Amino acid sequence: MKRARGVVSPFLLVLVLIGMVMVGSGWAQAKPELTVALSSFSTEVLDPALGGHIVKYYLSLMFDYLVGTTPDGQPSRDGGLANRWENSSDYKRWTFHLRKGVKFHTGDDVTSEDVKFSLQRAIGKRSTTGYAGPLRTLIQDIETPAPDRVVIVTKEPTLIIPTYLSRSLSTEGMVLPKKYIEANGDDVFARKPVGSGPYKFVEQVTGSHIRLAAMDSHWRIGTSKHKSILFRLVPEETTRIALLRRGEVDVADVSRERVRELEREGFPVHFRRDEAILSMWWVLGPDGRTPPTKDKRVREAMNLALDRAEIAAAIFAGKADPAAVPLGLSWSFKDVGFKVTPEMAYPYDPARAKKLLADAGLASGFNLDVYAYQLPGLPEGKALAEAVAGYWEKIGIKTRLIPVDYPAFRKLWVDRQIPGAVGYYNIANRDWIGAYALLEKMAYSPSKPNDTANDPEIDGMIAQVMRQTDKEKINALMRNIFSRLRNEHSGVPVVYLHSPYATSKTLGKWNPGTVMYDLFIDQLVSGK
Amino acid sequence: MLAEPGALALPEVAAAADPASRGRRLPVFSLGIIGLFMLVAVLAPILSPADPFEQSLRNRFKPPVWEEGGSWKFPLGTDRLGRDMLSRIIWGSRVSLAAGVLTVLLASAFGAAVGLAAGYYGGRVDAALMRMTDATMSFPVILLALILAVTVGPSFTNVVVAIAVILWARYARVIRGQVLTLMQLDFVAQARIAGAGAWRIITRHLLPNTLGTLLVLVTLQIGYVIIVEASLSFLGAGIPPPTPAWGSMIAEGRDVVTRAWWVSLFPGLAILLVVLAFNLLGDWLRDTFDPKLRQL
Amino acid sequence: MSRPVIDVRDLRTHLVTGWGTVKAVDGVSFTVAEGETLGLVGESGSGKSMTCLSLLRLVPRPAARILGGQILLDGEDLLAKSEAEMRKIRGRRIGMILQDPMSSLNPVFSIGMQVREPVALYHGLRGGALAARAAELLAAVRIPSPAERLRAFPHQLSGGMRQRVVGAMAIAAPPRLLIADEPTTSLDLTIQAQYLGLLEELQDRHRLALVFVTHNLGIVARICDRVAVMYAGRIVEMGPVRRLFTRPTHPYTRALLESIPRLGSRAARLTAIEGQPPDLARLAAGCAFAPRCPSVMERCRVEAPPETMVEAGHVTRCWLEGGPEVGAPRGGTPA
Amino acid sequence: MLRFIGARLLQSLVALAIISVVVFVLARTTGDPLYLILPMSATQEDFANARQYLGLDRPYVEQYLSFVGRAVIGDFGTSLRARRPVSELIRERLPNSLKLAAFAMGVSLAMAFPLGVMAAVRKGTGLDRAAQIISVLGQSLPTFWVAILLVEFVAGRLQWLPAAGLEGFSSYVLPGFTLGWFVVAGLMRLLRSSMLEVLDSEYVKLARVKGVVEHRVIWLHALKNALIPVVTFAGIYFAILVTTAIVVETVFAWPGLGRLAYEGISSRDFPVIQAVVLTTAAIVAVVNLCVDCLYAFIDPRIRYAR
Repeated sequence: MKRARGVVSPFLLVLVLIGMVMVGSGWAQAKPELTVALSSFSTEVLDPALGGHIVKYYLSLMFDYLVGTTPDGQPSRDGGLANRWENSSDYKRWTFHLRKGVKFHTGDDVTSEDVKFSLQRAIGKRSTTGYAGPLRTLIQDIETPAPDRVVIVTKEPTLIIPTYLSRSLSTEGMVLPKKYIEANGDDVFARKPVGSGPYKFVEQVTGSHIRLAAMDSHWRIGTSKHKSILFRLVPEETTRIALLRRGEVDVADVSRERVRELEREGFPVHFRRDEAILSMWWVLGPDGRTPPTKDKRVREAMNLALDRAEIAAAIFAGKADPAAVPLGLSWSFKDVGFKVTPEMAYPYDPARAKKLLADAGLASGFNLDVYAYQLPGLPEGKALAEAVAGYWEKIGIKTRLIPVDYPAFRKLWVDRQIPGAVGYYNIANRDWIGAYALLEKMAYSPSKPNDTANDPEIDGMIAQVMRQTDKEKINALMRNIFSRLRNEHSGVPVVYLHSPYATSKTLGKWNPGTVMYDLFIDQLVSGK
Repeated sequence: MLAEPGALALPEVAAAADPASRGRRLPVFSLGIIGLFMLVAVLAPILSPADPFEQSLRNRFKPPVWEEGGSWKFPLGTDRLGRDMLSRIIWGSRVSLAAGVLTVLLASAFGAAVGLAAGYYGGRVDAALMRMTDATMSFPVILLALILAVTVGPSFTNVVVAIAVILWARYARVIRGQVLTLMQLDFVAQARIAGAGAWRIITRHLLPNTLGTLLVLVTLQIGYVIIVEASLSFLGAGIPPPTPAWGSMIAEGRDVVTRAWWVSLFPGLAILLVVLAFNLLGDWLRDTFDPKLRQL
Repeated sequence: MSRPVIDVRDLRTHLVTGWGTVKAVDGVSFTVAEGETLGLVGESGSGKSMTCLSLLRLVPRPAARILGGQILLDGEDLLAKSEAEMRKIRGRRIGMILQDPMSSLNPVFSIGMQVREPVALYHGLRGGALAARAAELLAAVRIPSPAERLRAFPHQLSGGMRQRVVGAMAIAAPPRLLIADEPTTSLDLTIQAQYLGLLEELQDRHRLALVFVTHNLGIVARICDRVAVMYAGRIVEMGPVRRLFTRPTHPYTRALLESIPRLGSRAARLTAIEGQPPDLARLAAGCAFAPRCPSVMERCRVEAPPETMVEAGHVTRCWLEGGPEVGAPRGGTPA
Repeated sequence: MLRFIGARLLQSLVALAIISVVVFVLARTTGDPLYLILPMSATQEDFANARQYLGLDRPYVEQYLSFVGRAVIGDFGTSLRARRPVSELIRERLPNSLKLAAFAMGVSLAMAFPLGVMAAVRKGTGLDRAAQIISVLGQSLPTFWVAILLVEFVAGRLQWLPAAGLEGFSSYVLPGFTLGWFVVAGLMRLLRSSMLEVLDSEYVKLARVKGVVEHRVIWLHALKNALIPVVTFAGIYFAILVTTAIVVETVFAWPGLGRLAYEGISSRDFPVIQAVVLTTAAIVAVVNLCVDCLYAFIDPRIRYAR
């Protein structure tokens, strides 16, 4: 006489319900919206003046620049508001002729007053953009002789004004609506931005997504192929790839690790080749280099100890090429006519490295702190630090791996509290003016906190470039700076990184370009 | 991931012993596994076939020996930097067990002290200590570990401190509950009459009676600590590289879960076995020691 | 006498435990007529409670199983019934009162809910009628202001009051047979006496057959008509109360009677029964009482005594036949 | 009963006060937020301007008082990173966390209850063995591992369910299940043991003696008693769900409070860190209070004992 048969409880029904849902729902992704999944939104701000340079990839869709740029970084007359610009003979007055009939999303016309207002705001106290500093020192006055003409007067002759106000660098060149901002104030603008770009702002949920809607037509791209664009924050790579497979996402940044796997499945993968140089450096002490890396031979030995080809293949899945010149931003090499000769490339020669250390009196090696951290666009950060430390261990250097996160390292580096320790960064590649600006920060003693070279000779050359207006002389100076950096082994260049972006199989052609922090999504959606 | 928090003082439900689980035989399975891992941790230098830190990028992501392309040199395959998985798991047992045991001892010592004091003195002392306990219990452990990792940099001690700082609250509440019930019993009054001071009463009378509960809680929590460490490593705040610790090894292997499944599978199995063993041991201890503790 | 309400024949219920199979009920037979009260007496572990549970087929799953025999309720054999049919009998035709009033009532439900439940189940009443009937039941067990008590919770009532509520539920149908498993053990004496009086009143009003399980011979003497003495899962002696109290034939019965203190006779020390209650898992052959029996014989250890008729209605299970020659027991009613 | 709630509210406020001090200090130890906000080229003067603009140059005590003063009325100041009122960020993110936690709790209750009860009712059978295995597995697998395996296989390969995002009901399933998984383990084990005890009790025996049908005996008479310890733990588990969803939010790109806290910490955004920790602490306090009330509701002995 068995007990009462199984007892069916109400809760089991819920389980069945969940099961059913598991089967349903892989609905096709409507195409009018282009979805871009990224691993990090970084500052996630909407106001270009507040550290906007890192999020140019969506700001460039909402705002127009004074000077346009082609995807491979060259200035272009039909990419910016200024369709013509010329400079005075003494290189101190730069005149920009504005395009006619361009309107803000609010319907107001874009005039020279807006350009003046935007530039003054970009170099104002509240601004935290990339190059506000140099512009603040350079610009004397901004004149608006006509609604479609702006003249920028500089204290000293310079060539850099058009590039600094172009899309290739930071956001100082973005033109903002004077009337709208003065009427509503900065805070409202920071939450509901208005620009004159091809897409207008719809909504932002921090930590989740930013949605932009296409204007009917725009001088840059005509009528857009997609009614709206959605930038989604998806921190975990496995999830981004799953979204790509399910067709819920059209573009996703993926790690170099999984490119082969995705290509095998037929997903087109676009590369931003040499997007950044992974360069390591020794942190300077309060008054310059400290032993033992003060000795040039030790610096050379540490460079020779690394097998860059193996690192590129193992850590970066072959999606990287060995680098030779510390801080060597390769996109600027063409402009300045700098050629990387085969001898410059560091061979993998641990034997010679050990000999050099012995010559420097350090046969038994020395203690070295290597800081390990992840960075946006460099998920392999910690693995790289471990690998490099491993190579240095092999030539007798006793390395200590110190994991931190980047802000903590940067504070120690800038406050010079950890002399001799090693850090690294994937420095975004850029054109010669951008390269110059970067060198002016990381290889120029007077710019104190961020210097990594502390080399008087380089300081002299950089100072000259600032005041030079003869392009040929500038090129020669730049070439000498790079050669000097290489010969003095003033850093440890590791590799140039190629960043892969996987797209859905149905997506059209797209060149993510080689401009810092910008993905040229407008190319992808352009109706022209 | 966050498993069994301690019980509060609950009204007594008649504790009819559950004969099946009171079985006399020792939990051979769990004691065996724990013993095995203790042995492996102690004999790591001898057992480990290779140096867990030695890298060779050429041998990265080698599959286990039974897969094609695998070799006996790396029985369980290699990780992203070409380090031998088997050696790292063997050395990892030392780190993970140490983290688990240390954290739990630290937490139970501090928690028991607070619990005993709160239970014994009662009144304002009890209220103050309990408010502190409530505050700690509602402070998210993950955030605390992240903050510690960011301020002082992730390290073994940080992980132990961060988890212990949150865990002690659970011990405090359980021990306090026990002490409250013990206080009603006559033998505490007896001790007071005999002129024993607070310290003697607490250490000689109250503490021994709570040791049973402490032991149960400790075994149940060791597994839980190892799991939390794994989650912290996932967020970058766990035990830092290159130290081999199971949690961080799983976290490292997470991106290549299809291509190099063994990188996170084997440490995961190790964690599963150890946590399983400690949980089963904890259950058995609880059933033999104090069935009323069933609520744990 | 008309057909007995309950007629148990050779009932066997065994228990499978970690320490071997326990013959908790090893061939028990008895009958209880309408209005009659049978006392079930014996030390704990003698199988008294298991016998009662077997009657309701509520032996603890999965350890215990009823192996054989018959349980005839008004002629119908309960062992042949399906679980669904058995459920219709529990409470309606056989009522039961458990021992510990403190835990017999569900602490998280009101008294009202717990009393209304059986009434609704048996009589299909709803709403007002149901509430009224429940109140009547409480009144029947002489609980003051029943309507208000219905809203109370168990922990707000005294032990005695709670046992009355359990009693009320037990007679909700009213049943043919009422089993009272040591209902007064945990009550203090004054309440105990009232409760026994109440039981007798209910029995008379509803012509109940009553099985009263107890180890208190005083109670047996007071309210039982017949008594069955159980030892190690068997009835070792059964007969009219008066006869057993004056001329007990089985040594165990006599030992039980002698272990009751008598008023007025300070002479003899109380004779306790030596030895331990038998381990039901490892019963030796022969009579289970043999190891502790003062007049044990060789045969007792070898062969289990059959049930023999001492006199009409008085049976025993002992090789001494007509009772030992040792000095007759001292009569007199216990305190 | 009201006096009891009043006392509990007071206790929670004291606990929140303690937490506010702790988190204020802890947040500031994370370092200097300006290093993240100001670009590489910022000079000392830029740092001074920014510090003054953001009010970070005021003495700590003054900063704390203004923080707590405004926190009481729900204003947590402006996020240093997003330059938006923190309360707005919380209003955006908190509902997502609560919805996920509620769903996860629902899933775990829906699974833990039947399994837990049946494991007790059918003790020692296959079902009981299976329930125990699920329970221990639940507590032995790191959440992020379960999450990643689910995303990779269920969402990525099998494509049954969305991998991330917040659209319809189906996007709750995977994150909810991952988050709730360990709660199922805990609750089931607890429910099984408390059911085992209740099934041995006299009042369950009496119910059966009364002829009450079996499933009513189990799901009404027995279960309501077995709920008492479970309710207490459900409160604790819910609090854990809300406060430690970071891992699940990271993998499933779920814009919840945990993610906000993580972003806050990595960008040294003091107001956000303070706000998130206080909010989660407040949620935990409220949940515990509800649990105690529910507790009293279920067990009348408590209701009248106070």
